[in-house]
Amino acid sequence: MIRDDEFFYGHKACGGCGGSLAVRIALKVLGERTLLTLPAGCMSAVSFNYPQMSYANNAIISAFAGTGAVMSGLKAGAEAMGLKDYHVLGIAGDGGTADIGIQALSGLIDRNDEGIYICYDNEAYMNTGIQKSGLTPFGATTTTTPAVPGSRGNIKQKKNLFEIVAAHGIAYAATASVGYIEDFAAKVARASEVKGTSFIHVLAPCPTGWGIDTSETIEVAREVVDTGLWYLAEYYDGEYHLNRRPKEFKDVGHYIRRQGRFKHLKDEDINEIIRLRDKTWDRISGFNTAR
Amino acid sequence: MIRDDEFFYGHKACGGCGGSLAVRIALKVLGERTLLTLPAGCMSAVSFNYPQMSYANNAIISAFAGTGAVMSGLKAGAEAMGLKDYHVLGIAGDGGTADIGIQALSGLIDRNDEGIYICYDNEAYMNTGIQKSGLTPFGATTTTTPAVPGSRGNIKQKKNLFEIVAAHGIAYAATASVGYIEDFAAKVARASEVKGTSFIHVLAPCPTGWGIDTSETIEVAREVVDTGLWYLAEYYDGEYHLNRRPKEFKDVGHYIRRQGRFKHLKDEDINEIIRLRDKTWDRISGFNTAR
Amino acid sequence: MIKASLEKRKKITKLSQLPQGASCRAGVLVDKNAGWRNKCPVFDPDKCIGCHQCYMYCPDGVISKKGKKIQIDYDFCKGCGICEKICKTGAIYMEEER
Amino acid sequence: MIKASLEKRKKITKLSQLPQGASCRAGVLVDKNAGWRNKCPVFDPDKCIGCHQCYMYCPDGVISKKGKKIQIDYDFCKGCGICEKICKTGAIYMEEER
Amino acid sequence: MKEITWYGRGGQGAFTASRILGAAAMLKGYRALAFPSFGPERRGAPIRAFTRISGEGIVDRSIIRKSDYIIVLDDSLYDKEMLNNLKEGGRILINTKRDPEYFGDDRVIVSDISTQAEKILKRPIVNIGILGLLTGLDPDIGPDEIFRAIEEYMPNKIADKNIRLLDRIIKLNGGESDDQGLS
Amino acid sequence: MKEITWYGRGGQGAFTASRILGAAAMLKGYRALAFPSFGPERRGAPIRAFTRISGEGIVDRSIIRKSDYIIVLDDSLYDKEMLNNLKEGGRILINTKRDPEYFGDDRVIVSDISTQAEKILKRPIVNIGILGLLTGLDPDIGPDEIFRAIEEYMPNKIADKNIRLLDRIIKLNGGESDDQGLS
Amino acid sequence: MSGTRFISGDEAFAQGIRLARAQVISAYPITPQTIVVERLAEMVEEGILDSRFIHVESEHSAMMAAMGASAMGARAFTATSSQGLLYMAECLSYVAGGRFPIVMMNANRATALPWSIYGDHRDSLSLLDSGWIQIYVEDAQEALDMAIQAYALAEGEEIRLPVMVNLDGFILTHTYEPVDIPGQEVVDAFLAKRNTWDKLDLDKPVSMAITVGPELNEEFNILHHKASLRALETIKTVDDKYRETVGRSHGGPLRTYRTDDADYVLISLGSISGLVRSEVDILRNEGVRAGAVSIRMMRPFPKDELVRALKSARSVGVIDKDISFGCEGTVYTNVNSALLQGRCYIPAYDFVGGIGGRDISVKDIEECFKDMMSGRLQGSVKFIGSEVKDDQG
Amino acid sequence: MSGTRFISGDEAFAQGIRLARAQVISAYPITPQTIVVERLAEMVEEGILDSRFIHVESEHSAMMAAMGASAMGARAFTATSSQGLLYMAECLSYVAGGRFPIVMMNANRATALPWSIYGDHRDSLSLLDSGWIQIYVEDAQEALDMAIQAYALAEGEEIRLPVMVNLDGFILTHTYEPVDIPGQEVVDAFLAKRNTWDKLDLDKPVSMAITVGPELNEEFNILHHKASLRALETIKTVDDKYRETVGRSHGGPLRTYRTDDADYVLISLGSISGLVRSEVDILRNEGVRAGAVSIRMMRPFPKDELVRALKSARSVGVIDKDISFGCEGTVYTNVNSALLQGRCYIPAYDFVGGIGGRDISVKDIEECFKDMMSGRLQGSVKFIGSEVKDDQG
Ligand SMILES: Cc1ncc(C[n+]2csc(CCOP(=O)(O)OP(=O)(O)O)c2C)c(N)n1
Ligand SMILES: Cc1ncc(C[n+]2csc(CCOP(=O)(O)OP(=O)(O)O)c2C)c(N)n1
Ligand code: SF4
Ligand code: SF4
Ligand code: SF4
Ligand code: SF4
Ligand code: SF4
Ligand code: SF4
Ligand SMILES: [Mg+2]
Ligand SMILES: [Mg+2]
Repeated sequence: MIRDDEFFYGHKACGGCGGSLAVRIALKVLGERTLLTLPAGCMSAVSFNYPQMSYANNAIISAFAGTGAVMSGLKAGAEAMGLKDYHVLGIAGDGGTADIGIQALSGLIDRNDEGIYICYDNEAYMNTGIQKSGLTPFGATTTTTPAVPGSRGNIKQKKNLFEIVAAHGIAYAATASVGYIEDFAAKVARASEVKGTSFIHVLAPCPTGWGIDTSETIEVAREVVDTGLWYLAEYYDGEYHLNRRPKEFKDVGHYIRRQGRFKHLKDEDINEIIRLRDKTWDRISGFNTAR
Repeated sequence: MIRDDEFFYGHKACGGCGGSLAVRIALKVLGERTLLTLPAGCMSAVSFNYPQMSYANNAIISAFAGTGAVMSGLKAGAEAMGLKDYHVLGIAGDGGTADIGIQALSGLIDRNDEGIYICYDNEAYMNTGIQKSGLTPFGATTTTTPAVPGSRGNIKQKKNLFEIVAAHGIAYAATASVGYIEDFAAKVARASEVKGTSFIHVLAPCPTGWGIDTSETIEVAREVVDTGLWYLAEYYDGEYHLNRRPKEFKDVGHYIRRQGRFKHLKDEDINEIIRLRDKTWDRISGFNTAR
Repeated sequence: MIKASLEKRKKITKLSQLPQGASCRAGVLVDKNAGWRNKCPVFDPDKCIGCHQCYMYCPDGVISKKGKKIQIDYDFCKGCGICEKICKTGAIYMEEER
Repeated sequence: MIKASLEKRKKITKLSQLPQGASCRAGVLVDKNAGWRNKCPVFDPDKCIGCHQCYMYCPDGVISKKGKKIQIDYDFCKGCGICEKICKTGAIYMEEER
Repeated sequence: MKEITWYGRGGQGAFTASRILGAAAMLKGYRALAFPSFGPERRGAPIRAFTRISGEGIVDRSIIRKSDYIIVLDDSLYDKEMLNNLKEGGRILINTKRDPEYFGDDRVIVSDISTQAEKILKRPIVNIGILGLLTGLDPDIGPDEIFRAIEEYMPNKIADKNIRLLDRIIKLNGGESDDQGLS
Repeated sequence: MKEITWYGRGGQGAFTASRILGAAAMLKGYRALAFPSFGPERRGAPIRAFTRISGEGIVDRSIIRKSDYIIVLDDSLYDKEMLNNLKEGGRILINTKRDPEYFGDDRVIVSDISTQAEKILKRPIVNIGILGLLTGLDPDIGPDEIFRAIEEYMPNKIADKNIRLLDRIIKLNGGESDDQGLS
Repeated sequence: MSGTRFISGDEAFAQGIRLARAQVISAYPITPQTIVVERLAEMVEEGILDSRFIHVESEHSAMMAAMGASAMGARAFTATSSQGLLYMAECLSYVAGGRFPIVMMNANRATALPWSIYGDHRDSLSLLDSGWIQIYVEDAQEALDMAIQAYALAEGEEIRLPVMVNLDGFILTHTYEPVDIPGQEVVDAFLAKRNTWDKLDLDKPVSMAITVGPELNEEFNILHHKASLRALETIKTVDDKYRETVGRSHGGPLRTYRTDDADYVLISLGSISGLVRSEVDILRNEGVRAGAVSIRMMRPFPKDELVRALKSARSVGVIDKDISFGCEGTVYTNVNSALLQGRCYIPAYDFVGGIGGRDISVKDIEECFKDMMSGRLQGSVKFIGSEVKDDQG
Repeated sequence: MSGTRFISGDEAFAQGIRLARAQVISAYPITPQTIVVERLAEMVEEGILDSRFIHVESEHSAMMAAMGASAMGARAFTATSSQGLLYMAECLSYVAGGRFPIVMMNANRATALPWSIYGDHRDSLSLLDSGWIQIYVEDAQEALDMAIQAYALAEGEEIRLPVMVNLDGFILTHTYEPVDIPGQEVVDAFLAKRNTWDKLDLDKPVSMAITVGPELNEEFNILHHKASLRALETIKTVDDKYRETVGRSHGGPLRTYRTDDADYVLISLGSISGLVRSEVDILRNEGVRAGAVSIRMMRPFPKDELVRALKSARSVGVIDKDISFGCEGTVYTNVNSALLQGRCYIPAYDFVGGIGGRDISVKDIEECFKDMMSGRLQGSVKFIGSEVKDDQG
């Protein structure tokens, strides 16, 4: 399923960047006949700097708000040109997807144009220096939700992007984490087989923005799943499917305390995070168990 | 609950306009201390023509894509000015909400800024002359999905706006129809009591765009509920509640055939509409029964 | 009762009569919705039971409560015919305009 | 195997050397990611069991399969240390750069 | 230059008629323009439309102020002021059940098109029918080209009936028309 | 006009140090500018920063081409080319464990700041420490203002430690410093 | 459908786009553009036009979808107006810098606030710097012809830039008039299928919409600027070919009328130009050496040609359906700059009018000429057609 | 926090906004604007600034939220740059026409394509027609002061227009320098709380952002235009009061330098102006009568004042960090138009440079003067600072 080719190479992402791993793997699954569009964000900023071009497949940067629309355009254009056997792929960050890009994403899904949209979620606007996005989690300090003494950083919860997308009645949607890369790769493969639009929301830690060592990306990306703070699920045929239903959650405190962005949090804040997690798991308890 | 005042009067909407009924009733529930914003669309186009101003309360037109953002601004501004005891209200059409306005709507809900957003759904861009929107139903002819011989008009289904909004974890959301005006009024009242953002999606037939007589608006708005093509529901405390679970649906064919926009449909198309309806009712079968 | 109301349209002859900015006092009407009607709702108070359903459903809000009955503001009624259909007792019926 | 590859950076002296429009051949590298590393992954083939987990998880894709083992492209390795942590057999370890 | 202004309500087809008239003029070899009173049209709301016809190129695209003919599709829209907007020798044509005397000006020509329309179209749509008054009045505007314009620019279903209606109006108003070859 | 160029990697604090230096110059009564090599900074990626100091207003805001001092926070970033970017009499200051001979040019001044930083800060962050080389070298750049600048422009927690580190470097390099009143 | 038809400007444009065989159409409704899109939707639905119609959710998306299609090598079309044009402003400079040869019809309409759906030129003129080629047409026939010519221009190897064709809102978009619709074969002979190497290519992968740092960014923009300038000539060669194949011609960037010996020249854009020329005739009959220039192309701006046309004038005026607040009409600014550069030192007056759909009458135009002749104007900017007294000093 | 601090332009601006007591802040991140927003978020979080910070989802929403707040009578602030400015273009004309006195900081940055995060003036200059007042500052101190003055100007009863203050991206936004931060009391004495009758009012309800048809639409725009023009004087009275209360002054719409008897005057905007003035000094020492004009206000455009400053010059040049493709730099176009209107018939040259962040060096400026003096230029537009040969003819 995964090709030896490297389509994303020599880019200028920070060392240990989770987003770049997601991009690299997605392209290794989809292969060279992939028409990729990305909006502004780390994954385009690090890879299109003339004359250094890190994508080995066809790729075009979209205006920040336009990913979904460019995908439709690529698809229509490819059809007009009579192309066969290719993938239209959009890859955008959390900000580019859940905030400014949601209009175009919603339109894309509504049209059900064939294409795969992957949101790599590093939980803030990283390329511009760690500002809060709609997917920044509760308690994280960012430059626009700074944790000054007595405050908790961001007091909003993550927008429920996966279910918002699913509510559109999309052909296929999934959540994933770069910590479980085979799972992610499998979901990309599944998405590519769907007729119509598909969507994958993959959590991708950012050492720079999260305040972890560059070597910790994968550990943290696993821990967020193992603690139940992120769930792995799919949506297809109009139904939700949970991929993992941990019997026991790993220690949330450990996950939180290792990250610089959470270092101001007190025990009660961590308890609040646990409470919110449990509420989520209550809600998704109705999900089917996945294939 | 409903005041005698008329806050929406002398406007230039077509005779029998369902949207104007929704607006009128919403304001009669919320009263004079309502700060209203509306984007471009029939309900602003017919009521702000200098020097003829049909709103008797405070009202401001938003840029088409900006309703949710203006609401946040009004709220923040009102707070800054130290105001107390008022409502922030946004009223937008289906196009202005589900298509171009969804970014700002999503942001509003994400911030959970206190305010009531009402989408009056006449199922197309009416002010510009009946173009397809994301909420145009399957089979409707519009000027951009014209039913030419052999075609069925719009082949897409309505975007599932209510559930998309609910998936945001909004404080309160509801569907309604101008055909059941007390139900709608009660929902507006409930929305106004909520802390945070609330949303009401009210179906509002448009005689001009739907090809019905101006006197038929209410009948049709009831029929769409009674046939099960539109359901009345609420979402609060993280759960869905169905307001009406008809034992038996009224005849879909009658509803369809009376409308000019559907007159090209064949029996098999109507069967398809029934199939889609049944699928929806399957999906929402899990909703709670409402208070 | 708060309601937009008719005023005489002012002829604008000097710039200073215009607002700076694009704002204007709310609820100012200068035109009747005249000439919109083909048909005109006629009210028969004898048949009216005061249920006020017509009042609720008139999109233009031109039916107001008058004690237990109602009255229609013909300056702004568009003759849509909704009230006729809503009224269960036949207390409103549509007639050719003029 | 398809992969962006290093070329000599061309000195642009004439406008005609530039593309019209903002497009460019894909997969052209002119700079190594040099100077990014504090620490450098060192590979010990003897300990390697060829599970290729390091290959899967390297964000920069600089670990390639070489038969049952692997090899690292030091021109583009950033020294993040993920491979060291991923390798269960200790076949990769980080050393101070230089 | 002939200038015609139409008065109707949103939905009554005044603009359509202004175009049919323009197309007919074109078929007769004239230059012509037809345009609505710009702005959104609301069902029921009063609207205007315009037709300008000339032997030469028409450069004036502004709204017609003084008309050769003012055509009123519904007498409730008639306003005495309209008389002031007629050119010398101009006429106002009104669809009405009333007598000409009611309007008290001999520049006003009346006809009950509605009744005929109800009979032939089964709907009180008079926009095309009323052209029958014009053909009798103006030598430049002949029935043949109007028939052709209707055929070419209206959907078949309504075209046929409107041709019959128009023919009927022409006859009723003493005009001569032979639509054998066309209807 | 004194012009200083800093070389570091994203995350090593070169830009912070360039600002501390500028602030110190300001405190001493000079005009000063400090700015990064513009563009997004990626962790690990080589970056530059600049400080310009002058007795008068500074109008030149462009990138420094010829420097009085080039400060290199990590010897792996050193490149011989840098020597060509020195003004007459200019110096390159490098944090390194290597001997001066290794660099083979007596304009290069070396010091192992990392080892001291590890001791005092528990992290190999040398951006402030390396300023200790400068104070000994340049009469215009005195330790007192740098200490004050650190106190005023860095968060307390790191300020104290960096002052200690800086003091240490100054002493080690034979400079005289008394941070009693400050640390 | 060919031969002479009585249709509106919007419809004429749609016919042009059909004949140009646009392969991808993405547009969002806005008055007074809607009809062009509706007609195209119908043609696609009816199978008359082999094209993909993308129902987008906004103008920003409309332009981004068009760009995606264009990046694949397809011929793309979109249309908008006013707020819609401004809503896609970001995409305009984007698409131009990327050299995507998209054609867009803009129905000129005033920009809010206050809201107005009526025509003036503020929408397109306020985005003159976006890097697009901007063309203004005078009637429905020119609209149709330029829809077709626009692609020839846009896709020209030496140009490769998007083209915006502007139609006065309502006055052109909604006015019906006789239009000759050429046959498909004729148009095919004029305009071949788009054929470009500059596209995403599965065989030779490309990175598009790239970043260029300070080292070379200016140079990319120089190339863009030079390509734009070349359109001043190319529009003529394109028109020549059109005349040869289709049999109709509209000329180059300017349409001059009796300027050769004119003392007073009035400059205008779009649909009002016909009226200006007829006033010129009237004045000529009265012995006044009047002349008119209609600017067909605002970008690139035909400075030299303009100076040549005005060289012998004693004064010039500009009818600007536009105002750059706190300055003057934008056409006027551009004209003045050209005059100064051309060492054509004559008084120039700005007649700002038609704002928000205000009618410009023959009398207004007559007045403009009188003002130019008398030199009686206070200041160089005058609002025309307003009967409201300025009582504010 | 007051006294002299070593801070960046972005930070200085944030300090100004704090001192101006902005009540509602809504902004969306974009390089190189981010820091101003981050600092303000921090101040709000720390309780130093009593303001509501709205985390918006885009620039379009940022401006619409600011408008909502302004419509309530609150003092609103936003900041953006480049693509962000273009993305809110629709809202710019909207807010200006509505006469909402919002202040916005724009970090000048090149506009895509190609992408660039570096500074030039294409973003703000391409939206010159939006109806906003546009100010350009030269250093961090002026940034802080103008943040405060901008509100006095914007909210002035006779103006009531939004003001955009432009800082050169990176060169000002990210450069640290000594800035004097006045005390709050001093600023309070200069700038009172916003107090307006033009707002949504629960006691006297208002309809805002209305539609005006062709009958009166032009007149609303005339009022807007006239209000804008008044800012040419008001900026001076505001500055006078600032000098009296705060003790610092920056002058009016223009900053002239040794122009009185200058033969050669170079015009510029923003941060490069200091370097231009220093070159003027050098040339003066060499006996060349050089002069400089820094335009502080591009809208309204100080035509008369400009002409006065250039009256005696033999030639003028404009450094344009901007190019209107297919024409010339926009500042140049405006300057030329002013010259022609002022009957100031001198040669003017356009030096387009700094595009996409290209450095403009002293040598480049020296070169500009030489070109002006020699008259050796071919054509009036020259790209400066490019070492890539134009081999295309
Ligand atoms: C219209 C517009 N607004 C703002 C920006 C600035 N911008 C570029 S990248 C970016 C952050 C992207 O965040 P996200 O989508 O989460 O991706 P990440 O950088 O985290 O990978 C922003 C705000 C832009 N390029 N365009
Ligand atoms: C940015 C922008 N694009 C397009 C328009 C044109 N426009 C005005 S109202 C309207 C239709 C609105 O449709 P909807 O929101 O469904 O409301 P309705 O008219 O049906 O009441 C459109 C497309 C606009 N005003 N602004
Ligand atoms: S900032 Fe974060 S997401 Fe961006 S390149 Fe660096 S590690 Fe990756
Ligand atoms: S078009 Fe429809 S929605 Fe609009 S005013 Fe008329 S009836 Fe109401
Ligand atoms: S609906 Fe009929 S009975 Fe009821 S109040 Fe109205 S008129 Fe009276
Ligand atoms: S006819 Fe329509 S508008 Fe008139 S009173 Fe009845 S419901 Fe109201
Ligand atoms: S992870 Fe370790 S054992 Fe597995 S392939 Fe890599 S080096 Fe070998
Ligand atoms: S250190 Fe990081 S970049 Fe280098 S090989 Fe290991 S995982 Fe890849
Ligand atoms: Mg992100
Ligand atoms: Mg609608």
